[in-house]
Amino acid sequence: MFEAFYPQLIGLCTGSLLLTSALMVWRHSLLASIRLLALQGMALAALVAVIGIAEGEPELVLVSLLIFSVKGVGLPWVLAHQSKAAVKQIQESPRLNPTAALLAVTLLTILSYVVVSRVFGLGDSVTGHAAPIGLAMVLIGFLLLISRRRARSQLIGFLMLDNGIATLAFLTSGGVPILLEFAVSLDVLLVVLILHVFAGRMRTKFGGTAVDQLRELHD
Amino acid sequence: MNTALSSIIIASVQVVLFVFLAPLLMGLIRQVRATIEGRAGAGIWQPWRDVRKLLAKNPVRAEGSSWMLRAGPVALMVSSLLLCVLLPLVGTIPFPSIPSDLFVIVSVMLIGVVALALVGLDGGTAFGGMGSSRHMTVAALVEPTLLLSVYALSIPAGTSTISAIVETRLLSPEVIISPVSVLALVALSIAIMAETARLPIDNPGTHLELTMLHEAMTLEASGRDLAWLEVGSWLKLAALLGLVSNLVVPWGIVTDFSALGLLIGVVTIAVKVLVLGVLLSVGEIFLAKVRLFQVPELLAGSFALAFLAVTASYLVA
Amino acid sequence: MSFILWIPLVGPLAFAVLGLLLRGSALCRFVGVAASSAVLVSGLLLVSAALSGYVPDSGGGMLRADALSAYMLTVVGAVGLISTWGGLSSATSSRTRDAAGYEALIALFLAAMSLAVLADSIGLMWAAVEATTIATAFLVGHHRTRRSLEAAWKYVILGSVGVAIALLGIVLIYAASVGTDTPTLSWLLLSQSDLGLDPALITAGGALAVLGFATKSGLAPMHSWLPDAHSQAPAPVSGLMSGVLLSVALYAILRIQSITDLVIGPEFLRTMLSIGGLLSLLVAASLLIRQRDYKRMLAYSSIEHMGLMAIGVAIGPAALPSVLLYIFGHGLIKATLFVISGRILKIEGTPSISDVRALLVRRPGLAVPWLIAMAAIVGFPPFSIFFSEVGIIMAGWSVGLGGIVGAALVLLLVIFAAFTRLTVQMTIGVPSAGTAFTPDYSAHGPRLPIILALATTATIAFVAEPVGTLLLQATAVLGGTN
Amino acid sequence: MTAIGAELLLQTEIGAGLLPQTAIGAELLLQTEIGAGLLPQTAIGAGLLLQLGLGALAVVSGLMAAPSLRSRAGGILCTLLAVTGLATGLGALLGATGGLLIPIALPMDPLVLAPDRLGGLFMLVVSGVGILVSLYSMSSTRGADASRTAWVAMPVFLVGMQLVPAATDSVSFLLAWEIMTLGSTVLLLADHASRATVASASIWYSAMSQLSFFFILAGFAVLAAASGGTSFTSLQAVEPGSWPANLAFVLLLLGFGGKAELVPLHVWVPRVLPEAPSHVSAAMSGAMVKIGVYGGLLVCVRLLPDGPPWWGIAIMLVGGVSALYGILQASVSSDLKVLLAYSTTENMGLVFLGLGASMLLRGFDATAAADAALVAALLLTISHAAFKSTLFLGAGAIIHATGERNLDRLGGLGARMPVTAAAFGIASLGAAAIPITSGFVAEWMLLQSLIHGGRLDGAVVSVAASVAMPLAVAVIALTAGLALLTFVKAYGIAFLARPRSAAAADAREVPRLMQLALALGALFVLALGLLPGPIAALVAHTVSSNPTTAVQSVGLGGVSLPGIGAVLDPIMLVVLSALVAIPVIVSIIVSARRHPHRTVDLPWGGGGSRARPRMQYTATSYAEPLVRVFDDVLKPSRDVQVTHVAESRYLVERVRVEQRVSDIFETRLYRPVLNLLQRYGIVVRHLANGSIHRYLSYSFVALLIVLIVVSL
Repeated sequence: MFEAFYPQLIGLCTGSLLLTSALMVWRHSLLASIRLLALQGMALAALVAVIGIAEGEPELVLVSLLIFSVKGVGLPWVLAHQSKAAVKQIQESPRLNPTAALLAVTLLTILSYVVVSRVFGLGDSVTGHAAPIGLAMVLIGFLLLISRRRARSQLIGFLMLDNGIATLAFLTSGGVPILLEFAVSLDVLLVVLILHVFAGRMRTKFGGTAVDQLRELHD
Repeated sequence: MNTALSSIIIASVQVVLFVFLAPLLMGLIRQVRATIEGRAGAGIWQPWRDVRKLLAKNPVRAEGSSWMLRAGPVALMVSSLLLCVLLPLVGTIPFPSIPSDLFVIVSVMLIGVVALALVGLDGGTAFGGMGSSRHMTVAALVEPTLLLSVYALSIPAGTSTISAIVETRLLSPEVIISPVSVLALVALSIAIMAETARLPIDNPGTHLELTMLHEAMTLEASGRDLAWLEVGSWLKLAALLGLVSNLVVPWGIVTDFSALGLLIGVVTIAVKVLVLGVLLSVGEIFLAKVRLFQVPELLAGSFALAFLAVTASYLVA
Repeated sequence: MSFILWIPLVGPLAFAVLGLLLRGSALCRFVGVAASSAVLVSGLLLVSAALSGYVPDSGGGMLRADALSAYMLTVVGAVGLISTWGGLSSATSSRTRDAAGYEALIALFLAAMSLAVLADSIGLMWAAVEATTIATAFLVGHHRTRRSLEAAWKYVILGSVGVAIALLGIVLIYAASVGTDTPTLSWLLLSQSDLGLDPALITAGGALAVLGFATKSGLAPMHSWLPDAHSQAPAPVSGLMSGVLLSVALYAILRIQSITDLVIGPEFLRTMLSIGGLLSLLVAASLLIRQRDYKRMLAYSSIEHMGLMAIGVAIGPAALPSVLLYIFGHGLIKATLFVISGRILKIEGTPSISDVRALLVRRPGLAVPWLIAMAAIVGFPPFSIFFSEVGIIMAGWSVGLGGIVGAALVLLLVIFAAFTRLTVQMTIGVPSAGTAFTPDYSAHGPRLPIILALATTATIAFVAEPVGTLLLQATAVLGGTN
Repeated sequence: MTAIGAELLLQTEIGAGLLPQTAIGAELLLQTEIGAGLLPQTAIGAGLLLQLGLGALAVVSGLMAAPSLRSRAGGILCTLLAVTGLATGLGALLGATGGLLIPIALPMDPLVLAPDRLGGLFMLVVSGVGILVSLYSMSSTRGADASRTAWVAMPVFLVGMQLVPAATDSVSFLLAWEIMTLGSTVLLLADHASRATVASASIWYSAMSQLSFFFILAGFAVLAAASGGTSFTSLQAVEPGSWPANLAFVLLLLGFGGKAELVPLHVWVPRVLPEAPSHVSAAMSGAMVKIGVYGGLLVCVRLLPDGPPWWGIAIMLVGGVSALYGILQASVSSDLKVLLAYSTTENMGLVFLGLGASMLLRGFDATAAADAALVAALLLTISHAAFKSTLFLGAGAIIHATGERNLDRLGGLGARMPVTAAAFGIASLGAAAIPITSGFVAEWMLLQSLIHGGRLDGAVVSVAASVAMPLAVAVIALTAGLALLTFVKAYGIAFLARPRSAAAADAREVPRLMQLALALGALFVLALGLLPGPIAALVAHTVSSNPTTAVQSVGLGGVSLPGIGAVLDPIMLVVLSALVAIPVIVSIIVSARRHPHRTVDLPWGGGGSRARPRMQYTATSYAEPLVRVFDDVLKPSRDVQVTHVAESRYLVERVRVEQRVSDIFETRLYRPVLNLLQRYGIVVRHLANGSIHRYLSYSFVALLIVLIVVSL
């Protein structure tokens, strides 16, 4: 019963991961991006849960819960912690226009398909086929980092990148050892917190969170 | 007879002969020139009289001049005397431990050049320095020609010992008129003209300070200082003319020691030097002094000849 | 014996806690010194263990100290000691609220680096490296100025992204090991030759992991955070980052290399590291020519040295002893230089090279050690960097990387000339006319650590026993039989 | 720093295994001469160790001694250090063996210091200069020159120089080499607070030294890669003419040529030697430069003998161009120390010319001429060490006495500083290769070997040789001629005539110790010139496989070249000159008694009664004809400013003429490159423009490239 749905479930989860990623590139509103990030975190958690059930590993279900709480709820909440109204108004004016960005997204996705197919040989497994999505997310996250001007938007890019790695890890090898998974989550959480603090300081020092302003240190 | 002893005798004879001959040669050169130019001239013994006069005067030395003014003329004199000792003029029997190596001879001559230049500087006047500077410039530029012509001459003999070179020429006279030898001799002659401050490089008779080379350096010298400078320069000229004449016409030179041979040697070299002196004097009539800054061209030309001589001797012979 | 493994981890943390408890006391400024001493002592103990052939492990195999780890731990401790001791602030300024936090973070930083070199799991090591970023983020931003904030932001973003790439690589390596019977992330297991890892995965994983760790070790083109962070961090932190953090990342690269070499041979990483090394040298050379800031100058010098070390790593076992000695020499000297630069900055109030002039006449107490350390960093003997550079260049030709090494020499020459020019500008000459001055012979801080660092680097290369043996053993750990 | 844990190399210790890889170490060591020696001769080893110890002691004394005692203590210790080096070098030169092992933490061939005969010779030369310099500096240094730093650097410099020739493997060679460079760089900086030019000189020096070092390092690395070891014994295994050998040859030639001040790597010379304190210039030019020559010999004689003909031609070319260019620049220079500096380039050019000729001739089996050329090059090296250090010390004495090194402001020092004048004069004769000085013998031998090198038993050796030899003779001749002018100018303008400035008029003779050093130097110059035979015979042992056929000693101290049939006996020349001089001197004495000289203010003075010292010829005007003749090479820049009298344009109040001769290699070769680099340095700043997006892009692109590459 579950085996029949398994490929579809995997497809659904990875599909939504990719979709949220692309949407995040498209949408410029910070609030929308945060919501999409939360959605992505939940999709990731679902993916892990599905794999865990399929492989019959209760450990993975636990991990799925962890991911849900950190990536699906915790981190978005931290990002949106500032008053909703303020966040709502923040509009990205990206350095890359949306058309070019979306074009880049497709190119990066194709690239990750090529790379993963060469590296993994794709194989027959369902997860193997979905693996390129993880890499694509990494690359799209990177694209966001490069093209977004606001501190928080960059953070979102970073988180997406991280989600991508996690996706890839779960799709290719059923996740890394649990201890490492904890460590990674903790690290990510701390990084986000630190960046969040810095973003706060930035606002007080620079009067805004546009990363563009950080041009004082140069040669 | 013992080689060492015969070489000492020959050397002594050469020195005495040339000390006697050099002023005479100068007198002859000046007299010939005067005669051709239609002047009466001072007679061929005038240089002798000049020297005697200078030696009997109180030298006047400038305030602040150093010992160089005294030592320099002596050094020049000694270097010229050494030339007379070392060059095969009367005979080709060299000292055993100092063969008449041309490189050594050139260096000995350079001692005189340096001494003269320092004397010129020591006077502390503009003209002395000017003469010294020009003299050294010419000497520096002549050096390659000199050494390369030595090189060219040394090739047929396989050694740079001038006695051996002259003996080779005596044994096989065809060497003398080979193109290599002719080129080398022409180059050497130009070099010697420059070294001895003759026309067309320097005008020995000039009294216009701005064009002087040799004379400008001796302006501050007087009395016996001047005498040594003058005699030293004459000796150098005489000895070098003797060298050239022995290279062109080696016959008469003593190769095996004997009293008669020595006499013949003395007479032939005296004749050769004096004849060459007359030729020089006549030649100089037709020459004008070139501008100082055209001297390098002349010297470059002579250098080219010498260089051709050397390479030709490798590639032709 | 294996409890020693825990000292460098627990010790600093304990001192950090202690420091936080003693907040406001004059004692808390010694937390960093105490923490690094703990690391150094345990490092030396582990070295002696390694020399006697004993490889302690602990925590169910998570921690392990072979010769290489012990060596690196010693370097961490030594450089930490020089940086913290040399950077000891005066007792009055340490009573501020920040001070305790600062010292605690330094201790945390040291613990993280110790964990990175002691971990027997790539994953744990990765986490430790990432932890260094977290620990140093606030240290870089310690001054709370706009500039330090900017530097910290760049550092965290670029560093985390880089390390994330490394994680991607590690995931792939793990995926490769999942393909075999024993899914593992242990160095010890992965660097066994009969594992049958998938070459394609190892290639990709190794490449990504190296690329990621290259960010932390300051190799171009991932180096961009380095000049900013190094120039804005407090001097001891810069010294620590430049002296050991970069090397710890390089250590990670070395470990990764020992895995990939077994599976796919050395060529792939050799090419990659050579390119990275040369690019680093190029970047350092280019930006040193007209450098204006002496702390940035030191930062670019670190990029240069990491570049040369990367070339050494690319060369492989023949150059590894030199690289390891290099790590030590560079660490100590660069820490010294940063410590002195901190004092110059404090006393002169400007980081600009053109504003600091005639230092040798005005402040011989700072200029003389500065010049000696400069001579050491550009590779003059008897300092050990000389031997490392000679060793790397010689080895480079012998493995057929003559072209790379030759190009490196050209760039090194440019770097040397630029470096000399900048140093001369700062130190040599007389102050402009009219400025009265009296020569200042004060060192403006503890002299002993500087003397110790210089003396150690000057003599270590001549200590054939036991340093030579240790270097050989450490190389052997990496699969080199040289 | 010199207190490295060095240990005497005893046979037993090799066996006991001081090295990490005992077997390899011992094996390699056994192949070397030291190991093969039946009995461990440790005298040399003890000498080397003593040098290190004394060096360390001198460093400590430099650090600790009270300022008033520092120069004395440092000088004495440095003298002792140099004397030890002299003794060690002499021992090695006479064939003693033994050595010292430097322990090293890296797995390399063992670092062994064990001078062979050639190394011993150079250690001797370098330490000889070291003695002069140390004695001199004991009383010459004052102020910044006697600072703690300077007295720490001095022994370091000396030890470095003295140990380079002892190295038997490339790493210890490079080690000593760099110690030497470090010491000299620090010494150069001594006067940095008084002259702004010192800073730029030190930059040039460091950069050019590093360039040399890298060339040498690369050269050794190439050889080591080809042979599989870093010791000289294993480097010898490389086949000359193979491509690694060719590459290494070019690299090493450039590296050693740079240290030996050869064109075009000489640009540091005219900046550094004048700016360094004079005793340091003397040590650099007299001794350090010889290390460059030693390197050249090491490559051409020991490591890669029997190279292809083009090696010899390349060396000759570099040497010839250096000789000509160096002396040309020297002859037109008015700064005494710049003049001496460029003259060093000239002399080293001649040395390399000889070395190249010897390589070329050996390639054509003209062994006798080849040996003679090599011995001539060595003699020139030795004599250059003697006369050039004396000249630099003399220049230092002039600066000490007048504070001037511009010849145009000197004059009349001969009467005021007689000892300096005599020493400088003798050394100048040496530099101008006038008999009976050392320089003359060397040049004579070089010329002899060249003119006999074109033919072998009457047959032409080769077209290359028959073109190269005459050209070489011409180059030597022109060089000698210009050297003559240069040193007549240097000596004549500085010491003769009347002082051209108040400083020169007030000059006083320098202290005794400095006089002693100068006199010793002059004595060396004369001794080498008078006794070339024994010296040449000794020198021939270091480079020739069959020394007795190459050079023999005849008579009292004469030298003969049996292979090419040339003899020179300077003592006989002296005797002869004395004999011919006797009548002249007798007549002077007689004449002087009857006609004593009068001293007047101005006897003639060019016809003017108001001739002032300013109207004398200066060094600049002395060289003016030469500047004109070589206009195309020197490219002088002239600036004439005429100030007219206010009332009339036809009357001139003053004319100011400025003529500057710059180094064309610097202006045409180095400057453009440096300017380009500077411009690049500004443009390239955009790489780090502070934008985090740009920085992220670098990483992103790198990531994409890596992904693409791994999936290819």
